[in-house]
Amino acid sequence: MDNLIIKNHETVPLASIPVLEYDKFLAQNTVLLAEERRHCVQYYGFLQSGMVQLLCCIADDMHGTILVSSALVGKKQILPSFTAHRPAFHKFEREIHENFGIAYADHPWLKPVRYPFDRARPQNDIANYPFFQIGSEELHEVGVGPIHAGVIEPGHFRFVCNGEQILHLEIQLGFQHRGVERLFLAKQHLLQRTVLAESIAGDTVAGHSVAFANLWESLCGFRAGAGLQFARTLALELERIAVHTGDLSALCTDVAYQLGSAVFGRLRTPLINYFQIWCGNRFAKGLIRAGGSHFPFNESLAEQLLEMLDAFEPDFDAMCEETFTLPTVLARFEKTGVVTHDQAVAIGTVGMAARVSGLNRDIRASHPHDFYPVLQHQPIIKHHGDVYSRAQLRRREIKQSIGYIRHLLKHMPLDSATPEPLGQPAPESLTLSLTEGWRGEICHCAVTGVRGELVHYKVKDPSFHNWLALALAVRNNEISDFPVCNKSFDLSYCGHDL
Amino acid sequence: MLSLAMIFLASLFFTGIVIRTKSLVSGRKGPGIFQPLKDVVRLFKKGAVFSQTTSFIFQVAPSIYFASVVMAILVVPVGQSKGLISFDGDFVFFAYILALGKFFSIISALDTGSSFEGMGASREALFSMLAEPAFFITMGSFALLTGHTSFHAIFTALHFGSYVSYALGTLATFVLIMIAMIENSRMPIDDPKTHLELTMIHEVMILDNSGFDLGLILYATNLKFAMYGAIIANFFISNLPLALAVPLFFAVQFFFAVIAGLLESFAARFRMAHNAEFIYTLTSFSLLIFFGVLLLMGKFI
Amino acid sequence: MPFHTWLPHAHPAAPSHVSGIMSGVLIKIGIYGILRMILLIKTDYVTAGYIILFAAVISGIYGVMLAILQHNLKTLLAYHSIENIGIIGIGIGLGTIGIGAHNPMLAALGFAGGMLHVLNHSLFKSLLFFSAGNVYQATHTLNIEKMGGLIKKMPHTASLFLLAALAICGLPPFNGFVSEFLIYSGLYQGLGNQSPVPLFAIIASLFGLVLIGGLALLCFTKAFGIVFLGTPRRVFVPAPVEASWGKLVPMYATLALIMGIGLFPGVFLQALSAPVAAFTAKIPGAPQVSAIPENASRLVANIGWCAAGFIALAGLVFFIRQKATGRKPASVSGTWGCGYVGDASRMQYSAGSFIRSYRKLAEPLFSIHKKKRPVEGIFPVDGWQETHPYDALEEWLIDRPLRKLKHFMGKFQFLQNGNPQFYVLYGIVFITLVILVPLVVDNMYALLDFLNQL
Amino acid sequence: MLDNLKILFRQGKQYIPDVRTAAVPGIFRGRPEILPARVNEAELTALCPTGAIGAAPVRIDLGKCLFCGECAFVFPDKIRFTTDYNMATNERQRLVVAEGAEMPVRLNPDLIRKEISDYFSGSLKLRQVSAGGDNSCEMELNACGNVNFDMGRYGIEFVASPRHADGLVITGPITKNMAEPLQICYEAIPDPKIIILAGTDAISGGIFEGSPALDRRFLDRYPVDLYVPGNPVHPLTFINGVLELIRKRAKQ
Repeated sequence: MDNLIIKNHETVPLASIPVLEYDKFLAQNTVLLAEERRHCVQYYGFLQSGMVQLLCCIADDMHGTILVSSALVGKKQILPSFTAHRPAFHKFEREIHENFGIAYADHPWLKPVRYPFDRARPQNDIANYPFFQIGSEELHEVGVGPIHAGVIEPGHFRFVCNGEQILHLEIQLGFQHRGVERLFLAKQHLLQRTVLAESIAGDTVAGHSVAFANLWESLCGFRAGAGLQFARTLALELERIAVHTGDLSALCTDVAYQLGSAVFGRLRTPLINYFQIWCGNRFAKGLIRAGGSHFPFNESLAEQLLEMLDAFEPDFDAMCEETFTLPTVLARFEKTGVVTHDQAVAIGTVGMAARVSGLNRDIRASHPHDFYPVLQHQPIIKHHGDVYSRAQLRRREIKQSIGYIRHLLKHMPLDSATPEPLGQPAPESLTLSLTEGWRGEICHCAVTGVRGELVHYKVKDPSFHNWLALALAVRNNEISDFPVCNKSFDLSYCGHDL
Repeated sequence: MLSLAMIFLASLFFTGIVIRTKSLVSGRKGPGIFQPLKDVVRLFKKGAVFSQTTSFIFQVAPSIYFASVVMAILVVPVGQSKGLISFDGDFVFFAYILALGKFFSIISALDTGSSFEGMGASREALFSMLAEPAFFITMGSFALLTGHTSFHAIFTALHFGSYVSYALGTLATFVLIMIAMIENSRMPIDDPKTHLELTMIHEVMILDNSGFDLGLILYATNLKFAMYGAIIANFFISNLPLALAVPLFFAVQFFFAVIAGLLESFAARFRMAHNAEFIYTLTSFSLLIFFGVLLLMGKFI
Repeated sequence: MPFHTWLPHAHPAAPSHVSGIMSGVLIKIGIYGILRMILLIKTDYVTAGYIILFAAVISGIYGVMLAILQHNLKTLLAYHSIENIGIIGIGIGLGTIGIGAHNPMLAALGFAGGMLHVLNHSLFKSLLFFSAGNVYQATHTLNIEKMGGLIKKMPHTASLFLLAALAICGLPPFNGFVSEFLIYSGLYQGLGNQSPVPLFAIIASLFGLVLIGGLALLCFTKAFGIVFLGTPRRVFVPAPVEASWGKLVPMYATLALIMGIGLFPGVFLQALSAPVAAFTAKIPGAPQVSAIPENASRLVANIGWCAAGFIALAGLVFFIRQKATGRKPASVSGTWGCGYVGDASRMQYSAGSFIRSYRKLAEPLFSIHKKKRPVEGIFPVDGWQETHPYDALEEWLIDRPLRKLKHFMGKFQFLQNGNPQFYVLYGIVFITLVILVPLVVDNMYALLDFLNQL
Repeated sequence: MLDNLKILFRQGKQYIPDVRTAAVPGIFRGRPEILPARVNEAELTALCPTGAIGAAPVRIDLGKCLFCGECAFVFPDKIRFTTDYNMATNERQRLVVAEGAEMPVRLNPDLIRKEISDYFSGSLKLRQVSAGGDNSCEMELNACGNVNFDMGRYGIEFVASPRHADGLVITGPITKNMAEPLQICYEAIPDPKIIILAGTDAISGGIFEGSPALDRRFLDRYPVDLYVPGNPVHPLTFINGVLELIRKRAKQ
């Protein structure tokens, strides 16, 4: 095996990454994925003196390492695909194809990903996406989106249906594409980049900004103090609780269970208002900054947090008890939208979507950062892969996170977290930062040039892996169950489209 | 004439009460009870957008739908006061005229050529078809019990005496409430509040209607609800003097609305495929009423 | 039922005007036969009535249930003929029970309803077949999955089809409602009367009639919606055009009759007085003056008024709407498709999808031949779905026995070996048998006689 | 059933009694104030990630401001964020808070079209279009309808179909890929109709301003009836802005 083995948040010189022949590159990485404990966290290309350097990062969950290798290929080359061997690579290769025009000979699903403004084939228009079709005249298609019924983000879902039954779903994204990765290069100031990281996905502000802050600090050789690490861990767990509670509310809404929808909705409000008390924004925007924080955590904040959690827990427990025993709700949740273990492994799901299908993927446990090594996180695993499991997982994770927060507050470090000036980013380096957001692993990846300037910035939201899981989950389900399936995954459009 | 006026009056606030009930039990304040009316007035004032796919069907259907509901209301009596139209077998006319309205709302949905509307139309056609027997058998049972075949005659001749008849009355009220919920596309069959194209029935059929037409349809829905409320009210007020019947009518309407609101608050909607089974259950309930009536009349030998 | 299986095959094969006549006249011959028989024979009318009622309810429900599943427009209409014969049969069955139970009201309502429906059915069914014919001439197909959006090309045909469809669903203010209403009245009459009429039969018929009504609604919303509404599902060359006035005028005339019966049912009911009297006369002590009881004619007059009232009301609402919207801005844009910018032509409900939930419920009763290749794999490459509804009764009662018969006959194939000598031998065997059998039989009888005498 | 009642009892009345006067918990960053202190203006303007701060006199364009508060941390005696959430206006110019011309951001009654209060006071249905952006505005708009803010009590609701709607709420900087759907959606709304821009991203593009993946020409074609700044917009800002817009006004 010819890899560079790195750890989470490690900055390494670009030159230390082995550059392989494409055939070897392919063979090596597809073999690596044969085992369930490894998955691809990042596979992308960037321009390197007229050629495209492909960089593949495979995470090994057992050893907490990341195996990095690369290959140099020409822009318009036709290559054999990884996907033919491991479907988990399909999205990454589609992205490379879209950005650089590299064609894959045996890719079964070589379709556009997000229609970036600088795509290699401008003739690929959002209106002419090559949907999978079934010619049978008795079937019909349903196209939902980009503008959905609810107040949510744009994306197009194309169902092939037989009456109420979904035979096939294909998801077309890219409507939210606003050029985030390019703006990371264009915007020069750290604050601008931080704000950009916060604007990747509004529901995962803490996740993405922690990923960015950790990456940037590593790149600048800065070691965050315990206070900063503590605040980041706390923010991540609080965000998890808040979003999960909101999702439980939304799940109840989608099955028209008003009581659950209203009560969970009400319970979410103090959670996100707590962020406002802490940092002045309900979504934790402005809370996390590389090198320091304007909002150091203190005793009085801790007191308020405990108070809030004490009020939250009994009501939350009572409502969960009621919801998860109500026959009409269970009838909608159980056996709806199943993703089997085999499917989950094959397509490489991450985060929550993986953990409900019995697949143990959790960066907090496998590549821990900040305070997670202290917490000794044990992921909660469910096995049925249906909407019920996803709802139950949320319930259990909320309880687990509350436990973590209580534990953290008992051991609160009290060092100053006021911003310190950071050094210059290391030149010609690669940094990879993995963070477990509430949805799953977030991966930020930066490549710097000779003067330490950013030459490539890559963001990967867990949704990037998991959208396909949704498409598979709803097959042969009723179309009226789609909204609840969709919400049970609660994937990000903006995090995918960038 | 009185019944028409009273049902119209009840329709003004009926849906408002349902929404208010739902709001209060969820911890909201919620809109005022005349909010649905305000919405309709706004729509009457507004302009419209028509799809180039649609034909004249789409333009006339809302009017016919509205007219069919009004026509059906003309048949419904309130207490001692007859409906404007009353003859033997008028409830057949009642059901069929409503079916006519439904026919038009279904084809107007298909007229848009959208798969959402098609989906809604398909659901509406199936569920209302399945719900029809329950109504006819319930009414038939009462026709058998009273020996009359018009709404007014049935209700005025209806009097509850024995325990069996109380049980029947309760059962019939239940069946009628459920039929009303189905016909109005409410929970547990349909949820109008979800606002998701894929899960709704009635709401998704009118996705493309706008302006005046939409106002007509929405108001017809309010009327329809109040109309079923009136039929249910008739169980309780049919033999009372007018002075007592009128307040009681509104009281029953109010309770019906509150019950509908509560029903929608404390349970989740059925899975679409289970709706058919639920409606079958309703039909068997109506058969139960029929057997009860037989029992009451001593026809079980 | 179950002697119906020829009909759905005959209709699509026949030209439309012939289909019209076929449904109008040909299939009514059976009804005529039944009516004649009732007049001629003197029997236990109640039992006969139940038999008719039973057969009628079954064929009515069965007909319409199968009709919904059809993708061929004319086959669909043909199954509806079976349904309507069922409705007529319910009327006649009721009438016959009325005779047997000495209930003149029941008899009159039943026969009047049944016979009026005979007339009605021939009217609206002809109109439907004519419209279907126009559609066929314009598109050269009868497969409704291929049509769509024809209302813009053929507004007259579409309107006529719609009105006839409303009539066949028995909706007011059309003629179908009048006859169905009479039958309903008869059913409730049967319920309310204290005569020894088993209530279960009545409630079953009621259930059946309601179900037929509901199913017809499902069927014709599907047929009309898919054929005429929405966007075209394929491009026809040459483009479909409206039928000529030569065709449309007779159709409008038929429509006038349909509306006439719907609005002035009293007139037509009086015309039925004499034939109905022929039946009610069988009831001893029945009033001979007028066969149609006073309250029955008052009833239908009511219906006429209500029908007219409804038309007026709908007109009024529409008029107000036109007035109210006249000054307001009304713009035209595409159907709301969630803002999707690409091609949306396949995003329309198909007939198969429209009735799939129903098909799932009805499936156990029918043999539906499905061909499908399921969508498989993470990245599917293929999939197919096709259903062919097939009449289970036809399969069980006709196809299978026929196959068995053929199979049985096949066993004698060895006899036909092409050798002339054998054929001569068959002749001789035959002649011998012809001569011998009577001889033997005669002798047997002689023998038996002899034994008897002993 | 008893459990339900218990939950209901705990739920109680959750709604904010009066959204006009409600206080925001914690350290909400609302309308900024510019204090008279003298600072290095070049440093101040360079600080802002979106260039919302202008110099001579110092002014902050709320249509560009991300409310990150950086300026207030670095120059605490020059810029201070108040907790005033009433920041919606119908005139783009009024979003610029300049030194010396301190006043609350309010609507300009002269610019409100007459038909808005004629048609929509008391009942307004909105269709939201998410055109880029990061989903935080969408979540806040959803929150407007939750039990706490309960926007529905004023007859203001979000609806599924633009045909049923009276106005368009745009969030996000309007990406190229969403420009056409947005146009289709606008055309699908029957007249009369209003346009509301919710969030800094929608008003100016925010941090995405100048990105080649945007296409903001839609905003050149149609007049905007309400600008609601915020990153994301706070539900109270939004509700109060809309209420102010559709409020019945005494005839002049």
